[in-house]
Amino acid sequence: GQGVKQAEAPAGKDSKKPVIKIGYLPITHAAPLFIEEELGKSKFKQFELQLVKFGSWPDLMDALNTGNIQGASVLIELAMRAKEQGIDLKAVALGHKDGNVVVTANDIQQVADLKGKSFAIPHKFSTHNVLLYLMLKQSGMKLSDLNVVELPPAEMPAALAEKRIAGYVVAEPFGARSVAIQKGKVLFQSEQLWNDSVDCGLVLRGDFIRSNKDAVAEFVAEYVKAGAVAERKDAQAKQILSKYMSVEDKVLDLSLQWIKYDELKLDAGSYKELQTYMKEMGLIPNPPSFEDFVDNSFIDEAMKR
Amino acid sequence: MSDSAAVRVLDLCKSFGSDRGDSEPVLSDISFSVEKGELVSLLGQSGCGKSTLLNMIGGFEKQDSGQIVMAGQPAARPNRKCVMLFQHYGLLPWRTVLKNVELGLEDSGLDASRRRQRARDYLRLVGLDDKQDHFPRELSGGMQQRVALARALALEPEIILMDEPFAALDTFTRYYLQDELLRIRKQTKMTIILVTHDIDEAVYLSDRILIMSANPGRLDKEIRIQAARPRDRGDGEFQHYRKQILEQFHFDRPPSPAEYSI
Amino acid sequence: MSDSAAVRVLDLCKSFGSDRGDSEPVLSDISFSVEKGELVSLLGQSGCGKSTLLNMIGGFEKQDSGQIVMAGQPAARPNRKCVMLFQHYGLLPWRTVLKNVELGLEDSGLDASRRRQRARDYLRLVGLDDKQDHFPRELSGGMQQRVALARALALEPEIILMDEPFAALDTFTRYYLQDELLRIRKQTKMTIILVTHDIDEAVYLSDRILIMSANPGRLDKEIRIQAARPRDRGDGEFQHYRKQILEQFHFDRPPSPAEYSI
Amino acid sequence: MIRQLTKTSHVLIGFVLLLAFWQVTVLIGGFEESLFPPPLKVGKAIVSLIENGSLWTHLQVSLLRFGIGYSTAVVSAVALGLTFGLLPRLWVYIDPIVQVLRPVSPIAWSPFIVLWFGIGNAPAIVIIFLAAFFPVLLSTVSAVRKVEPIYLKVARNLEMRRFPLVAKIILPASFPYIANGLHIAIGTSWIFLVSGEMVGAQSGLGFLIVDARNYLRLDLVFAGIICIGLCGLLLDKAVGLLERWIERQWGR
Amino acid sequence: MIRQLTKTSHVLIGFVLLLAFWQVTVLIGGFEESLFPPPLKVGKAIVSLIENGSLWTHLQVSLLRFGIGYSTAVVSAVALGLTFGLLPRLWVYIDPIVQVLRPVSPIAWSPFIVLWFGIGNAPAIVIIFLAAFFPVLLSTVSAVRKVEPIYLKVARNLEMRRFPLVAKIILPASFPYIANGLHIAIGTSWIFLVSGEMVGAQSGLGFLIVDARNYLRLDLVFAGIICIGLCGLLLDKAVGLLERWIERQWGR
Ligand SMILES: Nc1ncnc2c1ncn2[C@@H]1O[C@H](COP(=O)(O)OP(=O)(O)OP(=O)(O)O)[C@@H](O)[C@H]1O
Ligand SMILES: Nc1ncnc2c1ncn2[C@@H]1O[C@H](COP(=O)(O)OP(=O)(O)OP(=O)(O)O)[C@@H](O)[C@H]1O
Ligand SMILES: [Mg+2]
Ligand SMILES: [Mg+2]
Repeated sequence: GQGVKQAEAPAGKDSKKPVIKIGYLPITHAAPLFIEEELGKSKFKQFELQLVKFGSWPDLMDALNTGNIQGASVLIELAMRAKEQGIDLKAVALGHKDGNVVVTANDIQQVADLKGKSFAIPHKFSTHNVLLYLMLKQSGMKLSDLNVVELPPAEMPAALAEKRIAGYVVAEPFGARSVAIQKGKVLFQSEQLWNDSVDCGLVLRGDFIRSNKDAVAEFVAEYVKAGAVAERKDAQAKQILSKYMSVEDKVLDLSLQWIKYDELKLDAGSYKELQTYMKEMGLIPNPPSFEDFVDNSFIDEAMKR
Repeated sequence: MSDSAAVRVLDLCKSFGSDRGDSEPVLSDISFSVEKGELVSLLGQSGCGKSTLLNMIGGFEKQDSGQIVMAGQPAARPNRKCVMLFQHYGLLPWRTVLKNVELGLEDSGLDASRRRQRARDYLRLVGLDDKQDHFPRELSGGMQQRVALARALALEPEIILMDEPFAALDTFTRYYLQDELLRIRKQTKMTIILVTHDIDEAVYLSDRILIMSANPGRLDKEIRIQAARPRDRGDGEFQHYRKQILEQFHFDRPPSPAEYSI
Repeated sequence: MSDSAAVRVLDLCKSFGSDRGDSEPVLSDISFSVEKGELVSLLGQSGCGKSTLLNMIGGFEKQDSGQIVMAGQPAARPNRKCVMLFQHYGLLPWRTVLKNVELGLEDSGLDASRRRQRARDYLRLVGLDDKQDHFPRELSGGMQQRVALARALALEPEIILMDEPFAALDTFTRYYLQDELLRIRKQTKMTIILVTHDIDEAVYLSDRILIMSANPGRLDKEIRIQAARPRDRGDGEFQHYRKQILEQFHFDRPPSPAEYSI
Repeated sequence: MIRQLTKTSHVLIGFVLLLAFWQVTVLIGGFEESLFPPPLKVGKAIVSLIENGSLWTHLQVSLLRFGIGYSTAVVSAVALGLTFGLLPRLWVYIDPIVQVLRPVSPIAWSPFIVLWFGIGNAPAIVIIFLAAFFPVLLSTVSAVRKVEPIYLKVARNLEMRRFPLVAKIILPASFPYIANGLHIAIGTSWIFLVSGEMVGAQSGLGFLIVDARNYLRLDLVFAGIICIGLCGLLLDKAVGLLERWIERQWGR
Repeated sequence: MIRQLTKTSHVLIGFVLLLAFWQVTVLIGGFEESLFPPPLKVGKAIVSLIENGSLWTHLQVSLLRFGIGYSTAVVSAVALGLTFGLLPRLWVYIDPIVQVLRPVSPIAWSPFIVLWFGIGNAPAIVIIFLAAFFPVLLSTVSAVRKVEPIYLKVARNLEMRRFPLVAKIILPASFPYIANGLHIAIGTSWIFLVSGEMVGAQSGLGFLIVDARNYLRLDLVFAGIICIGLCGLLLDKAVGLLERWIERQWGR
């Protein structure tokens, strides 16, 4: 460790490489970030990467909105909301595809069984909320038919095990956790409810993008490469992931089964679909337009290489 | 050894452990007895063990050796027959005067109205029936001491123990309360043991004065005051007793200031 | 109207606002003067305004009307020429005895070693040079009062005001300290104004006694004590003054207990 | 009357100063409005909260939760405190446990609180309970030990039995210290309202703040802060009044 | 010596009781091990934290942050408290502001704390500062007012000037109450360590707990709770010792 740092310091001084601070939560959905840092550390030419771990989405958003970090792997809906509130953010890539599961207590057989029960989501502005909405809609129910509570993801498995809630939908590995200890089961995979669903995205601050185009280009390129590594889900990927997340192997394996890391580009179609849902649910009356919010130039460039 | 003794103290010894772990004798071989209806003063300098002795008689403190016999029975723990009056009165500040006097009667099987009546009677005896709904802090020191006295009297005890009852009062109030005490005593025929460091007070009030000296505390001398009552602090007989006691104290110790142990 | 007066008090009035908003007169039309080197006692019952009067002389309280003149100049605020000794001594518990005595000398331009020397000298005067490194709480009440006296004396003031300086001490200590006060006064030729409610103390110590009565506080009578020193509390002349003062108090008020305002 | 008026004017001037300081900070700092809303915007947010009635709802819920958590904490802590204060032999074993549990933030407990008490009202109440319980317990135990020995002597002299001793002597004699503990506890437990209402609650002032933060409506966060501050102040004053009322009953 | 031994034995017995209670709860409640870890598992977690050295690192970081936040809070709050205590005319305007700010949880402030102080060490220090500042300020102000008038009279009699008055009379005379405030503050601010280290910190005991919670490693959460509890206890004792040391210097 130390030798590397010493070798790195003078180089950093000479070229004044910009530091990209990226906020994340320790969830399986941020795997490309972990791999990018782990494999690329000290090899990046245009920038230095610094990952900053947060304990909850609101804490992460505070840091992102105030410019204390340059970007984050964050719920895309939350970033849209910030954008709508006037924070200059751009989504440059996705974190993953699929891999959100609706977990319920073992005695829940169908969606109708949830009626009148408590159901947990991590955040109002989340794909999970949308997934819940879609699930209910498909079964002809409304959000008001059950008691939706926002709960820190870490609290969900315990709440389910003690039957305080009938189910939850949340990022991984929290869903896999309940399944692994047999306190819950998968009622739906996200793709059953919403094909090509959009969830966590890699978001950067607009001012940073504008003044550090080269750095961002390299960063996104490396990110896409890292996604490919993650998608292999081999021993190396798992070893890196467990270093950043330290969960039991069983849980990690299970959650990796459900996730895809290949196509990390946020395409206009999916985004439009998301916009529609957000409007339907009344979460964001005027979602930012695709052009305003999504900057696919870097990822397009990276995929060309 | 007559049965008329209200309190008999026999070879009492007491020491307190000091900070350094060794124990210092505070009282050594104290013996005396008090007849029924007698008013006896314990007179001595600060720190000679007067309060300790009185606390032991009251049962608040255990002796190391020796015996205390009350009305023929060995005394062990505080009881209602022998009531202590404290220097700072020990009134409960959260109760009115009347409620303070009633305190001792509340678990005695008396019904509420008779209890109240009895408390009022004793308040009248000490001349405070018009203050029954005041709280202690609204009264002067002298009045508070009278309430404490009424509370003790309401228990109709056989013996009252008083620890420097008038020391915190000004001279004029003190004189008045001393007369009050004598008047009430005449009515109730109580046995009283009184601790004081005031020679005048001891001579004015007592049937008998027990003079204590310190390190360790012991009884030095007993003086029976035979002056007729009411006594006059200015007359020759009074001054004679006064002088006798003062000499007793000077007799014990050289006049060097360092030895005054103040 | 001679210039030899250390303190001259002229038509002093003072009232305190009560809880109900109206103001009650506490002192009315007090006039007297104290000569240089004289020891004057203010004698009166509790609540007659003795402390208030002393506080006004010391400059701690403002008068409503009237004048206080000290050494020819109107007095306004507390100053080092006129030092107050408080009943509870006012020693700083976080300083040693020596440091307490030094307190008044610290900003007076004296260097550290001379300051220390002077503090030690006055501690020796009160007989406490061996206790200089003790903290106040390690001393008995009598010793603490002597430290406070040493602190006051170290300022070499012209006047010392004392508010019931010996009231909290036991009789024996009180007697001893009264003698000490007279001895020190002889050495230093201080002017002393002393508040007390103890008739014996006033007669034993004073050149002159000012008797105060209450509601509102006023000066009733002035008694010059001409008995030779050292005085004997037991002798006839002493008892004569005693009686005279007692009568003064009985004269004022009927003997009914309710009127004693205790 | 006049005293009351001057006091109010002091309070008003204080707040005007605060508002001025706030506005100046916003202006000088050049902060983004959505990140650091100026007073006017917050004022509008408060008005809108009052108008749509949600402030009142949240307030009611919070006060209810707080009332339950605080009062159960007070009752149980005073009862246990009296017991432990009277049984010092037992307390020596309990004391170290309490000392170690006390400095742990209720937030740290939240996974276990969810496990044992579920979500919604219960965790909020439990967290408020925890925050109030320890200060009251500790101050009651030490209050019992500080009861003037002279009162206990009087009681022994009257041959009082255990129960009247506690009811007539120990409780009123230790009341001022206990009240002090109650006072401290109301402050600390009100502070934890926000934490308590983060665990699955869907209403309450704490939820209002958390929710507004999720919505990135920092003006509403500020509005919630102001409400919590004012309510905390009022609660504190209310406990103070209650305290003084009891003391007046007991003639102090 | 013997007293020290019996005291230690009380502490030990207390903890054994606690462990027994904990184990019994796990057994009777039939809780899933991963949701409510039994003592043995937590013990192993603590050992592993010690062995890989991370406990020590987290502890150091937390103590450093706490030290900076607490000590700056104490210094500034005592200085301001002395000032306001001596200038009651000023305090009447400040008092209402303080009273409204005090009951607000530092968590509620966190969006603004991040805005002004960024992430990492600073917000943790600021939150600890806030948690310690108000109790110390309030207790200092009231301590200055409780200084026995007799000491002030002595000072006036000696014609003492402002500065020596504060240094020689007011500070030592009000010290016992200030110390009491310091004591309360160390407890409350330590409690907020967890909240403080939630805002983007990458190390520290609070981070350890939050992080372990997100990993669903509740045995580590428990380990963190135990460390925080023990450290809080030790800090409290340390302040107590310091307090007694100062008091001994001042002969009480
Ligand atoms: N609980 C105690 N522990 C240790 N020493 C004690 C205790 N109580 C009293 N003493 C010591 O015993 C001696 C006698 O104390 P006591 O209070 O009986 O004296 P006293 O004659 O009543 O004095 P005073 O006139 O000042 O009240 C003193 O030296 C005192 O220091
Ligand atoms: N600050 C004050 N505010 C209101 N009333 C006061 C104040 N100080 C004293 N008094 C009243 O003034 C009267 C005289 O008080 P003062 O303390 O001077 O009496 P005193 O003669 O010194 O009594 P004692 O012998 O008890 O010390 C009392 O009735 C008292 O209640
Ligand atoms: Mg005594
Ligand atoms: Mg007075």
